[in-house]
Amino acid sequence: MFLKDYISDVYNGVTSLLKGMRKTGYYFTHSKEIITEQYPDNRATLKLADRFKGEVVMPHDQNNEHTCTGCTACELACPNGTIKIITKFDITPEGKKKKAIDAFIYRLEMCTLCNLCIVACPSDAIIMAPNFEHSVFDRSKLTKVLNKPGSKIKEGIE
Amino acid sequence: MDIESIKSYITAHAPEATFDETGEWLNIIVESNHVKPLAAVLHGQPMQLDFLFCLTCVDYKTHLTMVYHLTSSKDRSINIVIKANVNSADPIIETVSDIWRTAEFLEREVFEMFGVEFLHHPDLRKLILEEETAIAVDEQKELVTEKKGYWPLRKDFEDPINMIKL
Amino acid sequence: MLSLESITKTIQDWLFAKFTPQIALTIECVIVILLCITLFAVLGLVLVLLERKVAARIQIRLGPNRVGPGGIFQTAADTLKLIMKEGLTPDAADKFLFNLAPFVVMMVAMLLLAPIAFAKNFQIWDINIGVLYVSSISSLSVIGILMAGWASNNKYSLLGAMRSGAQIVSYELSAGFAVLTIVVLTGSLQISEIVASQENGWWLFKGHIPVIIAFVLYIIAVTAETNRAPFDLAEAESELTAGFHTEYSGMKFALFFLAEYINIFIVCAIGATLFLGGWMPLHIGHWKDFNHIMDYIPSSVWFMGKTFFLIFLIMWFRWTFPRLRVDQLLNLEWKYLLPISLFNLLLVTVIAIMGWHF
Amino acid sequence: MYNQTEIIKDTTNLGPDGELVVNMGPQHPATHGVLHLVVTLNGETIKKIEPHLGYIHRSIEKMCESLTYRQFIYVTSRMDYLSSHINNTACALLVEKGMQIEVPERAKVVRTILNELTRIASHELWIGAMAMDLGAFTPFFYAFREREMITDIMEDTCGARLTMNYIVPGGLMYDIHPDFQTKVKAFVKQFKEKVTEYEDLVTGNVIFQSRTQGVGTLSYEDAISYGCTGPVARASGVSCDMRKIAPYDAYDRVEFDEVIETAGDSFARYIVRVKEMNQSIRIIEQLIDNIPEGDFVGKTKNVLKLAKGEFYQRVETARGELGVYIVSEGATTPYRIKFRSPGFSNLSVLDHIAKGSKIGDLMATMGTLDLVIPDIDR
Repeated sequence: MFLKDYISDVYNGVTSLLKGMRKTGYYFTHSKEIITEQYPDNRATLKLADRFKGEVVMPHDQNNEHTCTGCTACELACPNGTIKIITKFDITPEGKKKKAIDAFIYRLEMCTLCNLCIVACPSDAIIMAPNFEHSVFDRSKLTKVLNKPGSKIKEGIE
Repeated sequence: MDIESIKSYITAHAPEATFDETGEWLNIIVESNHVKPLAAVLHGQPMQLDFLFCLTCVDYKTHLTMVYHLTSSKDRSINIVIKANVNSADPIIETVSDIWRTAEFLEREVFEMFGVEFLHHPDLRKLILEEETAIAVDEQKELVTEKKGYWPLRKDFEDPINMIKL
Repeated sequence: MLSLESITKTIQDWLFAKFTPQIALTIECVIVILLCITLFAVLGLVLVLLERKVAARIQIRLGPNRVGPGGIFQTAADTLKLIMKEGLTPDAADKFLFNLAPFVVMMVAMLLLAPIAFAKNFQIWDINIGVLYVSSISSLSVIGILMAGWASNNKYSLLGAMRSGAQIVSYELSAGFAVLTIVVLTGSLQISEIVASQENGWWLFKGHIPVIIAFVLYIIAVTAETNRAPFDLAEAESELTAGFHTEYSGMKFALFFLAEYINIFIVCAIGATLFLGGWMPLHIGHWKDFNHIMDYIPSSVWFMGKTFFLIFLIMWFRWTFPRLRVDQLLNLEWKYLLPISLFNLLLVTVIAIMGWHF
Repeated sequence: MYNQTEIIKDTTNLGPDGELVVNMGPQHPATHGVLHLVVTLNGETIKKIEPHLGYIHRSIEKMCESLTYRQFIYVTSRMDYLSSHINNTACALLVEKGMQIEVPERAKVVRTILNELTRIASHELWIGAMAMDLGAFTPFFYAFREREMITDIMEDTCGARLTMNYIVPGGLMYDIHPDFQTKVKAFVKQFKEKVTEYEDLVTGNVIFQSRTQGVGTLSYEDAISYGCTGPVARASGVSCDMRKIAPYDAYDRVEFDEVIETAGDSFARYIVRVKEMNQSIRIIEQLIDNIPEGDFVGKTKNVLKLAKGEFYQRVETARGELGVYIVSEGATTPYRIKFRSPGFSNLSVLDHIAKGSKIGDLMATMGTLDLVIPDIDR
């Protein structure tokens, strides 16, 4: 009885090991199963998810106009103090004073990409862009001004 | 066991306990020196609250409150919260780590974060922030009296080095 | 046909015609040493790359593919990096032993190269106790490992070295018994005679089931002896970080690494010689024509093919199995492998005496 | 009584009775993060294990006290980063409970599916990492191949792969991706095919079995006393699945079994997790075709204020029971918040169950406890 157990032990052990080897052997011989993505080489064909949260950007149209009213809703929504909005007062052609942004300062190094500012924005002025290659040599380069120089607010946005 | 019978059972064993049913679960508020006997009673038959799933402390500025969340592995619908106020300046309470082993680590955490001293705890040491604050406890107590805000999770904690003001 | 035998013969004749026998012998020695070192370097580069590629294929990835076409210069680049690195010696280490250990391990690996027959009549030293020589020298490698573990003055290293000591001493036994089965069948310890005895078929096919069992035991035992997964307890990455070579860096580490691969090559070469006929082509009994065709493939190709097949097998093990625990490792040897190999040896002896083998 | 345990710096000194004190971690291949264990050994046998935590302590509890009820959710992703969705759900549920926010059915179902996907992803990573602890490197890559499909689904729908922050009080941050259902179905199909590979490579393997069976045995009583939850407790026979005890989201309308083993050893913990993945697949299959149409987020006020009082929410993460305890003073930020993390209690049992075993067993035990260090340190 002891001998029988002993032999069946050895037999079961060896078959279980061979089963594993068959699986790895299958993958060794089937090169089409390889899943490696050759990242820097496939950059041209790389397709990111359209919702990918990479960084906050402010879209400008062809007239260099954005829709940010400088309401600081995003600044309040941000948990880390990533966004800082500096406002100024523009004089409209009718002679009225109108609040507008001077600089939309966005500090990527503090951003956790939580998307709360995008949700909070009432005029859809900022969006998340699928950029993920953020490495720079100097940390100060990560502090960005999102509104382009000379840009102004689009007509009809309050 | 419904709430009324639980209450009468507890009143029989700990007459000074008061109840608070405004929250989701039944809260029992006792004096800090009655926590241990009450815990032993609740852990034993017939309540069998053998599962301490949360032990923490809340700083109400005037005092600290120890909060124990208990349930029974036999009947998970029973959830009981024990609360005990402890003195803020010199917080001392009896350990419950011999009743629920999980309290050993949780009490170490509370000791570290709030400075509550647990009597008869087998191994009361800092657990998480040991390296930065490896000062003997006697000195720590002096610090607490001299300069407020030594314990990290208390409301008066100030850390000019590590806290970034925006 | 260009054969290694004729080349060596030409060189030897030329040397002896030109110089006195002493000088000719010295020059021959120098040539052999140079060849050995070259072989070591090439083997190290090839085997490390092979291992990485095999691992990559099994793990459904590509492996090194940046340096050179298909990554073939990856190991060369690695070696360059290791040479440039600082060879650190820890302060509290026993400096002499610490620096000596990698060379001991390497030296043992080099010594083992001597009796291996790489091709027909292409052998450094056809000593008449070849098999005994191999098994005695190969057990010396544990000294280097123990030395490294002890001298590092690191607890992980010490644990690794002690594990390795227990492991190699145990597994030496079943490896020895597996080798003995072939010695019993051949009746000789000399490598060249063992190869010659397989002219009408390899021992793996001639010797019935007992030799197949001996072959399996041999592969398991040498996997353990070379500290390869699933028996890599001496370095057990997830337990002892890197075991006995935790403290080594730069070229000293590279020597350990190289010695590991050379050892694999050597044990696989011995295995191929004993069980798969060494450089002997695949011959089947009386099939004259078939044997003749097989003879056209150079003997060195046969030898390397068989050796690399065994090396691949050992690599395959490594990337498939989890690691054993230290007590299970010794259990496996003393409760399973040793009784089986003893019984197996008995069977083979009976077969050899009765002449039942082919 | 109060003395700090000395972290051994002098390596030349052995303790009394030839004890060998080894600092395992914070940089050690098997601790998966910055866990520091001071292990006292007698030869290969473990005499005592003492965890030293705090290498990744960020004081999330204190941090949350200064964040509003919308903001604090994203921080919890960084606790147990492998089940970040479930952490977020716990916080959102608590805020919803405190403010009586009605959550649309669609959001509930989607949350449930995402939670289960997260659970599978976490277990997949755990299988690979644990096999690697035991010396088998290859299953890691096979497990990651399936996990990759889940992270792709997450990336499509939530916009991030690990710390999603997709759950907001009241529902979801935005609607699911149009491809969500087809992708999940494709994943379920592939998972069912490939899960047998783990059987071949890991479960059935004789070396793996002998490494894990009878190792790190945790008894029923100890599992309760130490406050263990999740697969660790269920492997010891303790029924503690929060999805059954206090169903949240859509768990009350799906059929699934609470996987319970009784052996309590490392192998039982392994089996529980593998079976749990299959149960998660079962839940996903029931829900994926029945995502109700409608809003994805309920009506909420702009500024969230919890009523004065105390709130406690328990959910089942991949590692066990996560409890969120909030003391509210009626302000926009929590007065005190406490996360009862499953890993913390599960870690406290390590010394108890690994004592007397070998170093190799410690890896198996630690691997099957499935410790995530940020979850423990918080």
